[in-house]
Amino acid sequence: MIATLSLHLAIGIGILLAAPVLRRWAAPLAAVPSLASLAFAMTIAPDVLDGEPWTATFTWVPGLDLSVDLFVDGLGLVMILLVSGIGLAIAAYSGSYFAPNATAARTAGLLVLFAGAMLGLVTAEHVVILYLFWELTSILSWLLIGQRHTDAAARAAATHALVLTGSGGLALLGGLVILAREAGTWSVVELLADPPGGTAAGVGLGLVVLGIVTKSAQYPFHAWLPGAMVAPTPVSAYLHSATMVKAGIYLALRLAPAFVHLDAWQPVVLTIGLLTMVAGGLRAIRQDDLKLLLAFGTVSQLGFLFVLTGAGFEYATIAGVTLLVAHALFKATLFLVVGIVDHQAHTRDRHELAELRLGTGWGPVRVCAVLTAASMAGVPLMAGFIAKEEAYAAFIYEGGTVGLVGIVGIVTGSILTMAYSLRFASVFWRRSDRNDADVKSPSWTFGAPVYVLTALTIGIGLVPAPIIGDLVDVASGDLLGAEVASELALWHGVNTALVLSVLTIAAGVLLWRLTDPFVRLTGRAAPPIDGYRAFQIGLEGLFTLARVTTTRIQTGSLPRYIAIILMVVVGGPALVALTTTSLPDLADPLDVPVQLALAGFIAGAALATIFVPRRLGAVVVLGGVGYGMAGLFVAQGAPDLALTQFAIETLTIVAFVLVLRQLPARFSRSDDRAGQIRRMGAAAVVGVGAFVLVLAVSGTDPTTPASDLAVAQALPEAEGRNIVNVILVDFRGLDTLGEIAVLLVAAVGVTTLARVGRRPPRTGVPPLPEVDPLDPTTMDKDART
Amino acid sequence: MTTVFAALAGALFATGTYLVLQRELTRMLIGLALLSHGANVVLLVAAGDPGRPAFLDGRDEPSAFLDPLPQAFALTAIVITFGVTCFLLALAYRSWVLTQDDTVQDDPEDVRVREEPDADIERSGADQPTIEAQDR
Amino acid sequence: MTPWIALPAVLPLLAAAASVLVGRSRAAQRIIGLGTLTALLGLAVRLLIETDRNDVMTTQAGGWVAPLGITFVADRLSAIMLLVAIGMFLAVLVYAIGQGDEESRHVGFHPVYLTLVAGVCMAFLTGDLFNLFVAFEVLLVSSYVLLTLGGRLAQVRAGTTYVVISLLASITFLMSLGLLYRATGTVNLADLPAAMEALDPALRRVFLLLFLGVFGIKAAIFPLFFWLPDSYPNAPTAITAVFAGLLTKVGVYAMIRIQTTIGPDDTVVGTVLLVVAALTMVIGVFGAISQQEIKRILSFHAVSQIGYMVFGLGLLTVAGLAAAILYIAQYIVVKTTLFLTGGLVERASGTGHLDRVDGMLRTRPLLGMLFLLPALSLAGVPPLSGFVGKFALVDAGVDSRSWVLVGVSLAVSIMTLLSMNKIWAGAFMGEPTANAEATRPLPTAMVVATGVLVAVSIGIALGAGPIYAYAERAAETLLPLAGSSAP
Amino acid sequence: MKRSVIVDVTARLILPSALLFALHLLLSGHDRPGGGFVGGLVAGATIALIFVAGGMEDVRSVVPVRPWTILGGGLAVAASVATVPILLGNPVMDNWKFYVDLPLLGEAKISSALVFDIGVAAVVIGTIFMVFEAFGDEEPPEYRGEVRQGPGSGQHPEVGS
Repeated sequence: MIATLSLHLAIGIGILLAAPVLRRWAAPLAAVPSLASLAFAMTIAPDVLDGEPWTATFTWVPGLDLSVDLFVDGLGLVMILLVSGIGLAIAAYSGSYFAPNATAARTAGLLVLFAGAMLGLVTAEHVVILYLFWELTSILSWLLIGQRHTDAAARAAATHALVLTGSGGLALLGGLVILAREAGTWSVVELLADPPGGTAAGVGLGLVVLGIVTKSAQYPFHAWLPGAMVAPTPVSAYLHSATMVKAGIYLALRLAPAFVHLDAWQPVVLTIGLLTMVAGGLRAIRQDDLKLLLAFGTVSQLGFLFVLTGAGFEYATIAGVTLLVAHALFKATLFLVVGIVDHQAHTRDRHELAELRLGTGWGPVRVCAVLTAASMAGVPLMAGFIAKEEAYAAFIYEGGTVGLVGIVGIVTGSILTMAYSLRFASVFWRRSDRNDADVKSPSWTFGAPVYVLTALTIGIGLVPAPIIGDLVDVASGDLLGAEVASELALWHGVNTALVLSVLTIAAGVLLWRLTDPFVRLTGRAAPPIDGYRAFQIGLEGLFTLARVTTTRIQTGSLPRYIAIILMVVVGGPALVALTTTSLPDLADPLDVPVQLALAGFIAGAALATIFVPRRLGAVVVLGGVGYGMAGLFVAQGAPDLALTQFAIETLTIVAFVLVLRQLPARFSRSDDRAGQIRRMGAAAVVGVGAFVLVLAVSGTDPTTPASDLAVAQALPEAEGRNIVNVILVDFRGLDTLGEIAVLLVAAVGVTTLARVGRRPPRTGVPPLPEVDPLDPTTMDKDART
Repeated sequence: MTTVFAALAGALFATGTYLVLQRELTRMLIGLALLSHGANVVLLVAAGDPGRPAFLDGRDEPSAFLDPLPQAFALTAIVITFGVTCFLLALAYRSWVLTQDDTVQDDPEDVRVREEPDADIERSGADQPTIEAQDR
Repeated sequence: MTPWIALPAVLPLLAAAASVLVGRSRAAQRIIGLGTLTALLGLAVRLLIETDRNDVMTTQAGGWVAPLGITFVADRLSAIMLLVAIGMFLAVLVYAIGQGDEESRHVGFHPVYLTLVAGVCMAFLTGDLFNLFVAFEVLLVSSYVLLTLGGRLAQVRAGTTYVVISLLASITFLMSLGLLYRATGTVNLADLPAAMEALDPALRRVFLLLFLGVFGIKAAIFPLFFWLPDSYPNAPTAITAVFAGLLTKVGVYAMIRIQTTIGPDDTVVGTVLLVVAALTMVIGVFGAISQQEIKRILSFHAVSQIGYMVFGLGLLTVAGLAAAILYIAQYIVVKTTLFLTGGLVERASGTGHLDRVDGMLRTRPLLGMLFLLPALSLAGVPPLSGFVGKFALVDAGVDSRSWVLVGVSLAVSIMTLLSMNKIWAGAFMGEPTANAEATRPLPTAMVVATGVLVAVSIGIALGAGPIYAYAERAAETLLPLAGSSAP
Repeated sequence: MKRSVIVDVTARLILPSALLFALHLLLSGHDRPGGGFVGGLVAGATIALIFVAGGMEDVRSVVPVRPWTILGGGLAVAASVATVPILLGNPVMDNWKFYVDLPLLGEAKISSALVFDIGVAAVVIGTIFMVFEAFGDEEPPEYRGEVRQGPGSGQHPEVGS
């Protein structure tokens, strides 16, 4: 299996990379992994059918208990066969459907990757790996929907699908991780064998269900699926009928037996599933676009599947597995038929199609279309009938409220299904006329996948037990942990289920005849907003929220940023210090008046810098602060510091003067009173904050081993008497090294900024764009030509 | 003693903050210089009570020295501040050359995002027509 | 004593000096830059292996004993950060050389780039807080200059914001160092825990908050991040890539250091960090989905993603810290790559504005892949490296029952995906715009550098097992007392 | 800037003594106030003096090397003091010293600290030189403000280059 998955990955990526070269060879190449996967399924099938699941493990991140654990039991086998079998059909079909160009090749490559992800999903035994492949299918579906990327609708639909299934996927991850935590295992099998209980597990399960519901397009999250129909038809046929949307169903099948004992489980599943089945059907019967009709039909059928697979009791599970197979077969076929029609006739609208004449070459396709639609409708002799019959029987057998609600719901849904199936099929059973066809008939190879799949549908419909009986039994048995003998058959004798089936078909035909008045009637009862619109509003809301938040916070105003940052960084800790630490007595004795005088001078000068109206004046006053600091250093006993401060202050003033001579002499006056007050407030917070922080530490009296060492070792070890200098060049020389690096870099920056774009002083010739202010050769001449 | 220094640090931080909050680059620069002085005052507090210069001439008790380590820190910081101040001056200079304006403007892209609210939704693709529009 | 561990901090300075001296020859500068970084890469690999063998390696600058001289310490955290950082520096330098622009126009580019390298390496290796201050200054001043090389108006404006706020961070850092020395008499990280023991626990918390705030400015956490989206996008692409990919992470690194040194069990501060983390994630991603320009979108994500790292730190568990380390390591690669790809888009189409670029997928499908993989990784899509990081965080969060944070981080990933989709739909999908004809050829060096980084991030995903194990060992060294817990 | 004969002469008189003082500070820094920084700063101040006296042209003619060389050379020296010991297997910035007998001055100590300090001084001098290079030139008024840009214009094409 790992080899198969790797093959999917390798061939998928290979096709993507080599797309422009491959063109028409992409489709045949894309069939290879599916064939390999089918071959693999055949080799393990005997063991699996004997009740021996196949397993494999591949370590990934042991520290997080992440390992690619795979297993194939009965259900896994069914899914592999579906995914790879239909994948093979799609690959064959794509060869005829697409023009042989790079885009088509890329689609084929993505489809291969998708098939790989889907296979991983249905064989994952580690919950996180399950999520991994789940999310991969979402991402690949996003890319596939967006393939026709020049189309605005495609982009919107891709976004919609991505956001919905992506969010669902994350809910799933959260839920799975919670469940796994509660169960104490990452293994899917172990988790389900001993399901956790309690509130946390309940929340986790809820999140998992949310994931299932979004992925399998249940109401009210269904709308992305019809939107995704902008994708090319092979993509729709594969992803949105046979595989990806089945991921949720697959998971529901696995979870249901373990969690069906919870009070909330069956009501939730039945409500969502039946609502989806009926609502989807109601939408389907009013479609004129055949592909959309199928899309809503798929939504409806997914609801049906969710009811069956989630119901959790034995017969429902059997019916669920059977319908899973039947649905994949007929829905893929129908999509392929629509694709053929669309490809040849360039329309999918039933009214427009009614105007067109189809030639005799269309015969096989039309027959297949009608037969497969019959399977969808649950007409006897077709696979769909077998599944629906099982479903009816299951709910009748179950009885009780669940049985009653279930049977009423699925009968209603099935009547709708019958009606929209007829609506679909009616396009194809009209008598066709002679040879003057308007539409060219499809080639034999184009139709071949349809013929094969239809044959399977009929085969299962006629003799279900030999074809899928064992598979269904083993799959259901593995799920339920019991021996299951389903006894699938065309004829069970006259029973309630059969009567209901007949009634369903009759009511369906009636409804089909009355479609127009019915649509008018129900149209009035339609909800005010549909799912897509709701999504749109939600997304707009999110964007608005984001923008409002951002513009409130990211105002672009530097003073505002500074005020917030300083108040948080200085004010915050100061507040904590003020409220939680014991500050020392403020009135400590002042024994050195010189310091007090200097401090007063410095503070006064600092205050004066605010009020000086002229730039140079302010700089001179700032110089006063600096010299005052130098004086303070002297008074405290730090002559080196004082000397440096003095020299640096002088140079700083010179540099200021050199720059400021270019600028206006006076500061501009602002009359922004509110702003002044805000600034003063911020200044007060920061000033008091600094004051408090210094006080907070002033009570401490630590030993300072580093200083003692410096004093002790300066002369004997470093042979220097000036301890500060010894620290700078010996003990902490690296600081100094960093510091001169700062100086060098600053010098580079200064010259760059000051000289970039400066015109040559005398020549008057405009400089070339490449004038490099930092180039030593230009430094002398000021310009290089 | 430390109360005086705490007050001095507070004063320098307050005046520095006030100036940094102005929109004129020159005043911001002066404010930054005042804040740096404030930080140096804190380093001076860290050096402890006044003492003798830290020179070893054989006469002093080592404990009478002003703690040399914070002095070294302050010295390093002063020089670094000088380099950065020069760079900021160059920035102010460049800004003046380009705009003939010494004030710091709001970030234009932030302003644009604030004033053109509709572009996002369009970009998200949320208001694009979809195939479902054909639904009758 | 292992003297060679200090080499990454000083060798680039020597190289920078050499680069200044050979300023006339761009070729010589390139050889010096590439050669130095290649040598450092080798050193970093060796460091990674040897720290894993020895837990912690130290050296004393000048041979002076511990609190007197500056201590250099290499543990697993420094080693992994150093390796990733140097790898990025090398890749980005190749990219910048391919791009030309600033690199070829200014003599100062190479020397300043090398001092930036020196500053970053020094910050990762030093065991001394004042030396960390100096290292920050070296890397910050270098970043100021790199940001404004070219002196364009937008750069000057962005530079002003960046420089002023960074300076405020430096000044408050210096002030905090003064206060710390006053209270404890040491700035040596190894001595701090013991020295802190003597202090009032409330005062200890004050210090922790002070330093977290100071480093938080550099890390761009909420509410200290404003400067980042207004400044980074205006630098030359290669520079933005290094800044957003790497520099903020130096801040996060410092936060991790200080938290694990003086407050490994301060759950109050841990809770504060978790709140900050949630807000950083949400506000950052909100900003990202409001923007219309690729580099600005990515810059806001740089903020948002910091939230994830702070999340891991705030849990104060080995699992959380290990997840944060893994997250940082993979994120640096991913984010750098995204910026480089953004730069390729700009290069190819002349603009990074989503309103003015369209249909890149048609004209340059390869670029689409180079964008898509890191973009999905950023959003945490499996099985890419971002997923492993995010999963590790979520797992650690669930472990600590931080449900809110887990929920927020998952919700933010879908919003991240949404904004990546915005770039994808805006720049890559659709009909190529008219200016597509004016597209310029992409220099091979740029594409190769980007491609290699994409490959590296895939490699991180594949090799996540050993990398996480390493990160876990790193976290265990940092938090020796906290117990690790299994699922 | 107008030239003044008095300033000019004074500058030339002070110059040698200032430089000597700087050298003294540099060499004795290990024992007395001074050191590489202060020495460099004082030497840098002499550049300011020359600048005041004769403008940038004089500065360039008096200082024989270009600021780039001073800066790069200074950092190279200082960084070598840090790096070379590692390559020899010693701690970074390992200290060493030896004594030489100089004919006139007697025994002199040459130490890593001294070499390092010389590098520091060079970088400080180079930086100050550079600042004057950057801002010192008189700009002809007609070139000022030609590349003016209204505030608020975001995308700015290669201004001035």
